[in-house]
Amino acid sequence: MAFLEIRGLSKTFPGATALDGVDLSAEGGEVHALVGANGAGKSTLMLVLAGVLSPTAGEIRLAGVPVAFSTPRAAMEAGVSIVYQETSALPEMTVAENIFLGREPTTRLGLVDRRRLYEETRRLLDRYHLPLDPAAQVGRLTVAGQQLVEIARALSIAARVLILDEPTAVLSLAEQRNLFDIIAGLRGPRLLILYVSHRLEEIFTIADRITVLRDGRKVTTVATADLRQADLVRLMVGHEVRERVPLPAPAGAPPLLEARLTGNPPRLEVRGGEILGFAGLVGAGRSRLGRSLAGLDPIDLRLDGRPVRLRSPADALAHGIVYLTEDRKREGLFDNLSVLVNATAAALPSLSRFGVVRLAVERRAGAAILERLRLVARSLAAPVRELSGGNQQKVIFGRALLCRPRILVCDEPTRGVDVGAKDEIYDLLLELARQGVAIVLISSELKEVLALSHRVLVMRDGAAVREFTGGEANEQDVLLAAMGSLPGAA
Amino acid sequence: MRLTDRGIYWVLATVLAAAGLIPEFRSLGNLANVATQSAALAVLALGQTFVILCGLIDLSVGQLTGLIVVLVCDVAAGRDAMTAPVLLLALGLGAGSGAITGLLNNRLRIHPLILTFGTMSVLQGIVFTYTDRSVGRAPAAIAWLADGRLLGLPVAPLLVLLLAAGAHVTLTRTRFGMHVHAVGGGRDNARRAGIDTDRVAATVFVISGVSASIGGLLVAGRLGVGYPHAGAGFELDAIVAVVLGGTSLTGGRGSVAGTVAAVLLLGLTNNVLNLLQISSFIQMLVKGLIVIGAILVNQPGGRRAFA
Amino acid sequence: QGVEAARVQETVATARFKKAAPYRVGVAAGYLSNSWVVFCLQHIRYEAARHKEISEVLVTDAGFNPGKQVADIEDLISKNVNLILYWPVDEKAIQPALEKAVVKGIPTVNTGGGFTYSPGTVANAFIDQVVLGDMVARQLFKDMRGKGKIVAMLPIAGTTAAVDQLAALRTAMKEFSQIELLSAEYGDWNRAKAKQITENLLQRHPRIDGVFSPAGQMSIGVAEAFEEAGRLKEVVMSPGDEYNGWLKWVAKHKRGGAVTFPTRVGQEAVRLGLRILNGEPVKRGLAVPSEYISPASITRYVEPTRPDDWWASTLPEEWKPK
Amino acid sequence: MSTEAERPRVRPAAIVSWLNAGWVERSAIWVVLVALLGVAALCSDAFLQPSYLFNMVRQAAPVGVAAIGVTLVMVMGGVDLSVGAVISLAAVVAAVLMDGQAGNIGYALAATLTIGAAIGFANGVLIAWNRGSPFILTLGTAVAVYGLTQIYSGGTARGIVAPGFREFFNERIGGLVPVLALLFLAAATIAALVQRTTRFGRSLYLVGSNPRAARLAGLRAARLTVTTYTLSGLLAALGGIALLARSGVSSTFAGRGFEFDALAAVVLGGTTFEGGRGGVGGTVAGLLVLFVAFNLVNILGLNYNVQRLVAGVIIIVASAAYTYLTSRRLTESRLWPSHHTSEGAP
Ligand SMILES: Nc1ncnc2c1ncn2[C@@H]1O[C@H](COP(=O)(O)OP(=O)(O)OP(=O)(O)O)[C@@H](O)[C@H]1O
Ligand SMILES: Nc1ncnc2c1ncn2[C@@H]1O[C@H](COP(=O)(O)OP(=O)(O)OP(=O)(O)O)[C@@H](O)[C@H]1O
Ligand SMILES: [Mg+2]
Ligand SMILES: [Mg+2]
Repeated sequence: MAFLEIRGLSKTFPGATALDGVDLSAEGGEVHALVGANGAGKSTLMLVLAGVLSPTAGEIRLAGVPVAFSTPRAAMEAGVSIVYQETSALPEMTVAENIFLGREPTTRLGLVDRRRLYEETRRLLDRYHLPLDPAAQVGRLTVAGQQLVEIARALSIAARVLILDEPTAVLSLAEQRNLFDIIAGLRGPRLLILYVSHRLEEIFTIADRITVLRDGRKVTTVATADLRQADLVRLMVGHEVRERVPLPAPAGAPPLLEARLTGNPPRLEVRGGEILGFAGLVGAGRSRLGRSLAGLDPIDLRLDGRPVRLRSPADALAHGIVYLTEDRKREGLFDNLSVLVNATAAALPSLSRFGVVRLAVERRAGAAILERLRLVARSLAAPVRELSGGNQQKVIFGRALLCRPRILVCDEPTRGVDVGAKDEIYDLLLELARQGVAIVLISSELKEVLALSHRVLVMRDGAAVREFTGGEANEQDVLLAAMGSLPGAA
Repeated sequence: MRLTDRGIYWVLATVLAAAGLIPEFRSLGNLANVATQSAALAVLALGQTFVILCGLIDLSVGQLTGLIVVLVCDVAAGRDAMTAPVLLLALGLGAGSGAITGLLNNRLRIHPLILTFGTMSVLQGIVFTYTDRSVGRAPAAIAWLADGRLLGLPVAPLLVLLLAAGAHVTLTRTRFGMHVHAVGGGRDNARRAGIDTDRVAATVFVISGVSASIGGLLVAGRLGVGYPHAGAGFELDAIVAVVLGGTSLTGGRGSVAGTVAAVLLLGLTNNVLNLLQISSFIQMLVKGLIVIGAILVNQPGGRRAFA
Repeated sequence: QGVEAARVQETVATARFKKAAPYRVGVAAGYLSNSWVVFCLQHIRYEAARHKEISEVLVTDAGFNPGKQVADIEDLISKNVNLILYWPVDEKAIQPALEKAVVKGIPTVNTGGGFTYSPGTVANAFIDQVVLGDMVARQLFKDMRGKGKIVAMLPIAGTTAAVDQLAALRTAMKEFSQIELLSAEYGDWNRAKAKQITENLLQRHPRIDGVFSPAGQMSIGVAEAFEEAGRLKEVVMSPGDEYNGWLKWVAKHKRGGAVTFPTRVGQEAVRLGLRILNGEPVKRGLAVPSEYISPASITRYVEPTRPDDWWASTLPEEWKPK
Repeated sequence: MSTEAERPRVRPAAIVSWLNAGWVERSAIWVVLVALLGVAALCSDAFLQPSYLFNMVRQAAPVGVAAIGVTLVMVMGGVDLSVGAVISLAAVVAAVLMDGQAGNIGYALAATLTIGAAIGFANGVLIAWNRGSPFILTLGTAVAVYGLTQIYSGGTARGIVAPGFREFFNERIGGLVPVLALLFLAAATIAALVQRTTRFGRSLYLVGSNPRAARLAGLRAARLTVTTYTLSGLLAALGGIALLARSGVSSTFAGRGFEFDALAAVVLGGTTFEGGRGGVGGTVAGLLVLFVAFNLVNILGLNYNVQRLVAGVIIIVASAAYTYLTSRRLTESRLWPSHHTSEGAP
């Protein structure tokens, strides 16, 4: 009998069937990957396992025993721990408090033993090489930092099942690698690791078996060894994904956007029609740069050769600079508002006349862009929080496009997006570039940066360290530059 | 703790320093008066601190206080022998009422503001069905609790200090306290972390109810009679004190010390304005401005309503 | 009739309060946000200004909060006032605080609409609400020719005013067996609320012959509701008080009349207090009598160019509220 | 080679949302209102008389007009507790400026509205450029405004209403609908349209839902905050004028407590403190639920004290029924109080 046995599991939401009779069996000791397009039902399945959602029908057996977790606590006590796709750490509390929330060590008097709390946290973080300060307030960490807190928390629960729902989507290379090391170290006969990701290379690196979900149904379970990536893509999205054609760089037009940088090169320049990629490790300062281009932080800036001062994102938008945030939950989504309203939020000036929103025009514009991005939603009027993570990303990407940018700054544009839709987003970026838009592409998926960019700028510790042009960039050199050990780098 | 969280202490210190210029103010008797006068509000505000930290709100405590004042005085009717029974009655009633509010909160899933707006109205109805005029008399021991002295020190402020210390330790050093913060900081996430959010909420309402009991005893002792309107408006004053003290109305952030400081600030303001013989109409204006000033200095949270 | 005469007539020994001028007078107001009280306070100030032995008048406002009134009285004591005039939010609640004042030799005078017999209250300058209620009730019954169904509109539930007025009404009804009280409502001295309640009363009772409403402010709201329902003709309005808005109504409709609730009680309270400070013997209660003003003579009292929220008073022009 | 998975699966029509995305939730408070009215009609046939019902709307008008402003503020994620004080001040100021002369009406109303708007503007400025809690800040404003009212009026509500002023507002059109009731309904309708169709309305929801995201989307939250609070002050002043029209000069505290009636109506109507949801329609229904509740217990002839008790129970039950109707949206199993999940939002 399998270690984890799921039979006929279904979950319906009002208006949507997220899971439809899923069967799955997994063994102790394996890393079992779950893949599927956005909205396929992966997260829903994981949430049911973790006791957050209760299933509409079906049965779960753990080591042969039927279980039905009515609360996350019950699941935790049965040894199921989870890293949620969307961070669920409490921003007001410290790293240590978050990690041991609900399981705080106490003294004999029944008071929380703060010293032990911080010591144990320290020990945990050291053991797994997680670069976090136990006393830091979680709300002040970057998304990546918060994700690491979640991971630490999940690891601290002596688990029989460890669920990782897109743990790497917000991590950059060093953290990703560290996580894989951790996973390798954890592998053991009594632990099942369920791993959800859209990054197929990862899956081929660490997974033993793969279960493919489509439209809430299981398509198949296969051993990784028996499969090529292309086959997997076909299984997931039903067709093959084309290879990207590298772009010709635009001829020497004057830069559309210039900004002062610290380090080398000292200036950032992007021309119309050019895609400038940014690479770096977590905290290298790429996002901060992107945010200042969006008018969130002061920066020395020239547009069309003229200096401009941006005091707010509204200013930036007025100049045609559009910023796509990496932190979609905190500063991207209007959680309770509809998909359509989310998509058109930044483009209202062009969609209204005399202060009145032209509802029909708005609906047409929104629907067009979202269809193009293959959005899966039961309706444009559904609250955006009901959407799967990847589909939410498509909505905010759509929002940026609807602004008709002259300069588009994308921070992790494909975070959590499935291969099919990624493909579409790449096409859209290339098309925009062809139309003369200047694009700044910040991404932790190195492949993505390399495949799309005319030039790649590497950052480290808040400073630019090296620029690669055209075909000269390759994975190895960029990585070395990012980590600071390539000869010739500043 | 951030710098802005300490605003209330600066405001308090400023008002204290200014007050020190008034000769009458400096008498120890006057200071003891201020502390004693503020005791009931302080206790209610302590209870409300738990509720608000947990991201909830309890508007029913004022009328609950009124009910307890009326019942304590009427049942005791001035007899000292009744002290213990009415103490039990008060605490039982407060805890019971809090438990019911908690239960309704968890079951009905109504916004706590509306829920407790409703229970406030119900409690008011009960008070006035019971009596529409002052009844009974508080026993001497309860009057002593509210107004008396112990070793030359006023009892009520001592009680407040004790309760405040208890509340502080509970909120900062116990698991329950951490869970209150966690639930207030994000209840879905707290639930995902394995916290029984319903139980935390219910407990918090019980604490609020018990604080109304103690507040009611202090009011009963001070007024000496069961005045049915005795609790009116306490709920709002308590909320104002809590938020002025730096607790965010969305929950998850705040402190007991801030609440106590804010209660003192409010009490001092009244006292000082009275001592300065400012006309009560101008007093009203000044009080409003002080509240505005204090919240601007203190800035307990984001730009939200409940922050 | 009225409050027990014996207690009112009792003589107070004032020797222990005797003091040399100048005097500081403290006024512990239970509330100030009410036009009657504002006039009463002006009377106090006016009278104080006429006595050079009074150096200062200190006023505190408890804003309807008895706890605050207790605190206010303590504050006044610590400011060494020589006399405390007060009107209570709740008379029982502030007795202990008043007793503290009396123990310290500060005489206390209850000022306004009720007689208090208690160690904390040295003397009363008061308007007898029971007498007033009785006068209003009898005038109403007379105007109704002794029979019919009435409703009562009373102030805030539980206040002395509400309790005494209702008691007086009930007592008077004993002599009028054909008067039936349909309902007693509490309009909180609030014109809009009285109107809203009356709108519902009109739905509930197809026939209402009379309205017992001693407070003119609420009487206006009541009358308006009747008028809008087209039922003003069927009803007899009781006298209200000398609230100017009500006087205007009486003058216009030539009915209702008024039983006064004299604001000059404030002046009497100051005089009473000074007698105590002089060590003169005084009676425990100094009743300021209410008077009936018939609709015919209302024109002598009504001030058509003044606001509704105003009182017919004997204050000199320059002392009227600004 | 187009397969099923490749086809985009968005259904762009809004009709779908009407069928699908919870019209029950959206209209839940109206369902509750109708149910309550049904119960009320069983208790007293007054609730079947149009003239009585319109009377009730007129009673609700002063609070209601102010509640519209409070709704807009709360959709934006703020709150305005100063409206009761502004209502009181406005009623006094309007009467004083009229001074019994019909010729003064226009100027008096304009000046009153300006003062209301100015107080709202001050609130807005303080809130937009500070991070102080609007809840407490506007409560402070309320106390200060009451103080101003008292100082200005010396404690008596001075001023004399001009002839014709009250008659106009209380005139019943067609012998049935009071002008005041009509004005309230008109104001609510306009506000509902503004909220649904204008950029301003949309911005309220966006800023209320997620201020950080709204900023990134190019919205100017500070400006919006000032505008909205100003509007709320203006509407509160209008409420004060409505109160003056309904009941004449009464006291310097005529609007005391209205802020909580307004708040209760708004929250009952599905607008939350968290912002970004709800709307004016719900507020009107919520307000009427409250007024039906209070009038019902009153018309039943219940003892005053029992009235309070029963009204409290009705509020809880109505709100629970409402939450029950809307809770189909709850997805996480048996969460917390949902704090209303209705999507009045676009
Ligand atoms: N709370 C909800 N209410 C309604 N529908 C929901 C809710 N949560 C999820 N869904 C729907 O269930 C389906 C499955 O969502 P789920 O989050 O499991 O997808 P996923 O496979 O994790 O996608 P992604 O790769 O984008 O994270 C989606 O169509 C989504 O819209
Ligand atoms: N994991 C972390 N822990 C603590 N601080 C961090 C972390 N990540 C980033 N920071 C802080 O944020 C600053 C800027 O980070 P920023 O987000 O701009 O970098 P980034 O290159 O975009 O990284 P990311 O890949 O996380 O987006 C860093 O200088 C660092 O101080
Ligand atoms: Mg997912
Ligand atoms: Mg980044």
